[in-house]
Amino acid sequence: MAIIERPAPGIIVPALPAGAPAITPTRTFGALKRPVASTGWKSWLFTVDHKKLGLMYGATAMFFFIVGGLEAVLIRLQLAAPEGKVLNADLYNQMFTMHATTMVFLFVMPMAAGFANYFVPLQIGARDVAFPRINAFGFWCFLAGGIVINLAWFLGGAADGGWFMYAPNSGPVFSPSKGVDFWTLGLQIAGIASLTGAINLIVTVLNMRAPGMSLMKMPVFTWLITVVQFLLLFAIPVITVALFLLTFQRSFGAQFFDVAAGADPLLWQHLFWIFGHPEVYVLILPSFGIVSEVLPVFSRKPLFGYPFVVFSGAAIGFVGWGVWAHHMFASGLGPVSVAVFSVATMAIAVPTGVKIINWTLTMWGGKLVFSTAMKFSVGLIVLFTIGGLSGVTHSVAPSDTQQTDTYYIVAHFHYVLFGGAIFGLFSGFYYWWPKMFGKMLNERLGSWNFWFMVIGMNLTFGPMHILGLQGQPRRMYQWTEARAGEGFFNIAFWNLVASIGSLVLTFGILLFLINIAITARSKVRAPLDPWNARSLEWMTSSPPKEHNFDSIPHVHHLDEFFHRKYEEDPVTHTMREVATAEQILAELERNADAHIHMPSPSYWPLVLAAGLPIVALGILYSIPVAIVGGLVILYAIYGWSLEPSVAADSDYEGPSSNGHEVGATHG
Amino acid sequence: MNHRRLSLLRTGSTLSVTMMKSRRLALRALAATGAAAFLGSCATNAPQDTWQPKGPNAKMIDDLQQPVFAVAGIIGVIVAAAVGFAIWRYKDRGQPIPEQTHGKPALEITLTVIPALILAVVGVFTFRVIFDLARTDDTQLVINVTGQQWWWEYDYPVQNEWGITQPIISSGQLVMPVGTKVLLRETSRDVIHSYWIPALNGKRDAVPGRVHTLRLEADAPGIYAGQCTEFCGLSHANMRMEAVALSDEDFAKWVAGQQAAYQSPAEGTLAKEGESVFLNQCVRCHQVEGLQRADGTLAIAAPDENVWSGAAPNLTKLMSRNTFAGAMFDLLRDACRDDVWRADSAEFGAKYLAGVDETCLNVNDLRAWLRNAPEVKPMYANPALLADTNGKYRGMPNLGLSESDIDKLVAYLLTLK
Amino acid sequence: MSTRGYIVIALILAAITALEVSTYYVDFGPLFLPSLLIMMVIKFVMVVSYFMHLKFDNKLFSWLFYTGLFLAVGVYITALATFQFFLR
Amino acid sequence: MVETATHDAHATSTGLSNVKLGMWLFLGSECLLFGGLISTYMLYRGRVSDGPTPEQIYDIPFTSVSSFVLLMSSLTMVLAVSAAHKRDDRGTNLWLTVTALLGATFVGGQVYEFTAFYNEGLGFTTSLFGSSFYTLTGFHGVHVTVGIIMLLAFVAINKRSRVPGSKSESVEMIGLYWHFVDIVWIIIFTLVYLIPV
Ligand code: HEA
Ligand code: HEA
Ligand code: HEC
Ligand code: CUA
Ligand SMILES: [Cu+2]
Repeated sequence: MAIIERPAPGIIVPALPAGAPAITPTRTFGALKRPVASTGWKSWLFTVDHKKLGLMYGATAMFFFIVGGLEAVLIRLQLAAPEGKVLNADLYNQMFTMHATTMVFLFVMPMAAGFANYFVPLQIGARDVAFPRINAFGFWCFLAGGIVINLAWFLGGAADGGWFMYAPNSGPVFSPSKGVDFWTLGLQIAGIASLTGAINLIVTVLNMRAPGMSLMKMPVFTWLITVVQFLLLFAIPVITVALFLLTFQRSFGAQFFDVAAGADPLLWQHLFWIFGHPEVYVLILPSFGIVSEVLPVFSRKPLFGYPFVVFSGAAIGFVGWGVWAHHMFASGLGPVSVAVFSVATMAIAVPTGVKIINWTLTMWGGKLVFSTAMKFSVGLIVLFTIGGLSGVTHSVAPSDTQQTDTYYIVAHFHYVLFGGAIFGLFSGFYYWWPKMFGKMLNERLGSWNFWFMVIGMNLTFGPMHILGLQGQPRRMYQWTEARAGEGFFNIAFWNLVASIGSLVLTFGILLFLINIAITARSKVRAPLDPWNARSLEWMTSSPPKEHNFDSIPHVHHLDEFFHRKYEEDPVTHTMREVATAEQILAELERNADAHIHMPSPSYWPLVLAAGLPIVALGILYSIPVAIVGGLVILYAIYGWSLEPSVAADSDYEGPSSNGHEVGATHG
Repeated sequence: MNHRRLSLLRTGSTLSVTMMKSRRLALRALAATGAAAFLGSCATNAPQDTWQPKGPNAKMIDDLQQPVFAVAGIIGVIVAAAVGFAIWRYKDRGQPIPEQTHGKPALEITLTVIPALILAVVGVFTFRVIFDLARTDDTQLVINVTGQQWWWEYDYPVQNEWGITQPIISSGQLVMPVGTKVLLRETSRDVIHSYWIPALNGKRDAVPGRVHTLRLEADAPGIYAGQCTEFCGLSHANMRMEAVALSDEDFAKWVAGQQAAYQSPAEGTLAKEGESVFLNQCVRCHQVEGLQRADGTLAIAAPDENVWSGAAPNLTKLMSRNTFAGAMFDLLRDACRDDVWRADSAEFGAKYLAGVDETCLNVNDLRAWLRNAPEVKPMYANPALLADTNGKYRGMPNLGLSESDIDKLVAYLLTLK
Repeated sequence: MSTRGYIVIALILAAITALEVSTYYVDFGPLFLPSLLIMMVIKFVMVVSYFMHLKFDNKLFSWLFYTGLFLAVGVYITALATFQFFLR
Repeated sequence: MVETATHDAHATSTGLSNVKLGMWLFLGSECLLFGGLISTYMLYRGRVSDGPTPEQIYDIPFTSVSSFVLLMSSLTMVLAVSAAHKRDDRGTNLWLTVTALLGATFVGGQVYEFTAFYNEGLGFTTSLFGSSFYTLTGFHGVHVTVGIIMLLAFVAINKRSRVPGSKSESVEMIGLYWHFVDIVWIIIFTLVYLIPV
């Protein structure tokens, strides 16, 4: 895969010798010697470097994006015409379940985790995350989870209960294939990645900021990622409980959702949505963060109302906990609960609105440069707003009872997810690509990429508003001419438009893949500061060296990098360039730290994570296998806990001697 | 339950209602112009259009949602316009890097408070409608509705004021009197389903182990289409339903017809042979009230022993309905069907009550159903899967009937009226 | 905190536990439920504050932990309330 | 041992140790895990099908004793932490071992209790009450067991002087985890055992 190719160091070669830092193994517990390679496949397999892991998250997520997208295209092909014959009912049900699962859990979440991994340490001026090995473990859990979930395709059929997997339809009788079992166990494993990642990143942000970087000087991306990690920290255990209950019912005969025994199916709905609603903010806030980085850079202005954006982010995170039952307005909660949740849901539009308003005002009075990254960000403002506003129409509970489970909902969440989350991520790709790979994505192709995606996305999901308000329900493997209506609102016409739109969209995304391929082959190096950026991650070489910064910068401003480059003219109040990026970097190099201890690679995270799918498969097929998996896990934990995080003589000797350490801890 | 009780409770809050109305009118006008400009003219919309209420409950929702859509539309336009303007006005034309202003708190707070106020207003009206729609104290007719994979059963409990002196059990089409406050009491026999007739009200889930209520009331006679909207497994897409509103007199006729005694086909007819095939094959699952075995005992179906959900449609008056198998198939040929659906209010009742006769019967679909039901409607009725369900079917199995048996059965089913 | 301090706390905890168990044998009437819940909370807070040092540690730890705790309490009580759990 | 690797607390932005922050975050997260399990139990505790009811099988005196044992293990744990801070290795190991033994007594009690309940007709699949009771208390039991393993493993490693990083911090972390498991039981004991359906 092109994007995990590690490119050579950037043109601005820092004064430090380019050779790999000398890391020698220590004898540790275990059968294998401690891995040391810093190039080659082993350096990826055993790495604990947050940047490598970020790229691994990204590449894997990109793969799953294509998988989930192809599933979506199959859905659209099936629905292009009445009585579609592309998929049968059973396959169709698996298709939309896996489409959503893949997109949500295996694309947007890990892609955001990838960006967070790569850029949070850089943005706060750290050399790595707080627990590098746990970081690696998280990645392998995500991969293992994704594999387990998808394994079901080859072992008797994938999960078929819809992504929210309502009980009792997900029970052993109503969903007899093993698909749901793979789904629950796979998500459980992937959940470990999110939980450990959350703890890791929160500690990193709290504890490993460069000197002077107070919380209110942190870049907004880092802030919103932190909010997301808190959401994950508290939401993952809820889905964990739900998944355990379902596994216990399906595999061990527990009765949690067995109505005959007196169970209440609404229990699952509550548990799922207590997780599920915070989850949708987990999906969107990273993109909000990216946009909040990109807009100021390309408006040449600081983010308008920085504290408002930060606090509204926290407010969204908080209020997001009190609205879950808006997914259950038709479930029969009773009027009091419905009324309370309805109004609470409306409240969440306020902090979200604050963001939209501040972004628009950031552009206001700026000097707008329309790079591809900027285009995607501006696209997000408009498209997300459309989705958010349809969300507000759902929050009016009585009208939601007309809308719920129709394509109008499908329109809502694709606008916020595709027009929001995905556009934000694409903005991030174009913005940070030169940082990650030292090469620029092609801007011309990027423009085509953007326009095809905008048009394709509106063609695909715009008509779904009409389809839904005309009463077409979700999750129907076929629709019938008999209920299509005539004239402008004809369902047949708009279904066809949506399907064609999805092909346009596919082409748009294909352009992105082509762009990656072209860029990977190109030999042109990116300039050091291609966008005239503002934050710390740009204050190092592209791609950054293993230890990120030669010397840890001292921070005095929000937008530190920008303020090192520019000063305000006291008379005209315009900004005057006082230093180039090259000069600033050279300065940092001159003061390079000595004795940088980077955490050493380790194979225990991989071994530990490998034990989990063995246990999962064991639960489904044979308990002895599960026990073997358990032993692997125990062995790995034992080895891990005896292994120091930094191998004994891994000291990296820099040219000067004012010591600074990574600050990474055991873990 | 009072027949035709006038609801006086509503007049209590005339004042606020008028206030609400005038505001609503203004907003509606806005919405209407917006919609008209954007959407063009109105042709026959899909039968499940959610913006065409045909009864007071749906109307209440619509009155609430139209202004909300209008407000949302306006905000959307404002945001798009502001962004558009900024793009056009502040594009990089070589201007100097602007002053690094960090925001204007007063502006921020204003722009935060305005949306909050708008939503507070929306919230108040929402509250009212939620509680109005939850009322059950003005009910005039109760119908029990049970969802199962993948059809709906209607059970009219005894209500003498409506002439219902013995329970009526039916499926597929919900028959109800016009202008009457009907209360559905919903539940399910297996997984969660959702009952939804968009022209009459929003959805309410039918959850196993729970009973939920849903108000329905239709303004005019006619057929109102609906669809199960909670994902309920393989044939969720094929779980439809229709609500049929009849005038009071026609409803009384329907009730009488449903309670009419069973009439065995005359000896020697094909239908009579069909009756015995039915007794052999179908009575395992399907009840026909009054049907007797050869030995004179009443035939009692035992669907709970054969079907996982524990029920199969009651076929006593099969031919009084227009559809079958979860309203997936029409019992009427297209021409006859259109005749009923398109009939005007005055004629509709008579046409509907005529039911299905030989000339109008959609033989092809019915025969296909009897020949091999799981082939035309996806169901887990494959004997290979019975291990998971203690030998019970989910849906109707393929019974391997011969063509001549099917002839006989069709003839017999035609008599069930 | 001194060893003796810890032992005192443990003794108080033991005493409360004894009191809790006594509700099983002695009829507390309408006070039964509230008193049990209050005793539970006291024990909880004591272990957290003294044994887990939260009272003496940096406030950040308290913030992190109590956020989770109160979120859990709030969310799950609301969820149970929608089942009419507290009306039964 | 490379003490430099594990960062000294003063070098972090907040001045607090990474591991300790991480541990508290984890415990905050665990609140939602146990909250979910407890809520499930509360919702289902009265739904017994044909199986025994809680009142019929709970043995309050017995459970009171084992709850007491667990409570006291928190005392011994805190003494271990105290000893570790004083760099008193022997004391640390001793109190940790005692804690582990008390914990094991508790788990043993639970195993006994489960067997007794099972014999009285309450299996995992008997009723909703059964399923949710065993799931909740089982999850707690697993947590205690993990704690015991951590305690004993630490003692073993400590005796061979192979503890990576700061000893007193490691003991403190095990302590936090252990006390948390104890406070969860404080809640379970009241809500599950003492408050009747
Ligand atoms: C990225 C993910 C994301 C985001 C950010 C949102 C944001 C919102 N969502 Fe959405 N939602 C989903 C993803 C998301 N949603 C998904 C996946 C589902 C379906 C799940 C399933 O069933 O499979 C769903 C379903 C869903 C439902 C349930 C529908 C149903 O099934 O019946 C509801 C109901 O209230 C809802 C509401 C909202 C609201 C009010 C917001 C708000 O946060 C939006 C706020 C934003 C704005 C309002 C726009 C900007 C604001 C201004 C310009 C200020 C001025 C505005 C006003 C005064 C109105 N969403
Ligand atoms: C982040 C989340 C996300 C994303 C990005 C998408 C993206 C898309 N979704 Fe998805 N969708 C959901 C989340 C998402 N969806 C969820 C949560 C549901 C609810 C499921 C449920 O009900 O349980 C859903 C349901 C859903 C439905 C409703 C199904 C139903 O109810 O029956 C439909 C139907 O049209 C649909 C369509 C699409 C389409 C066309 C895209 C497109 O945007 C996809 C575009 C992407 C690609 C096309 C990939 C690009 C691929 C290539 C470039 C391949 C070319 C390469 C080679 C050939 C090598 N989605
Ligand atoms: C094992 C049980 C079983 C047997 C035997 C069975 N059916 Fe069915 N039948 C069902 C079920 C279940 C349905 C509902 C299927 C659906 O719509 O999803 C059904 C539906 C029908 C319907 C549609 C009814 C309606 O109102 O929607 C007809 C007609 C029908 N069956 C006729 C027959 C005839 C005739 C026979 C005998 C030859 C027969 N069935 C035998 C289970 C059975
Ligand atoms: Cu029944 Cu969907
Ligand atoms: Cu939501």
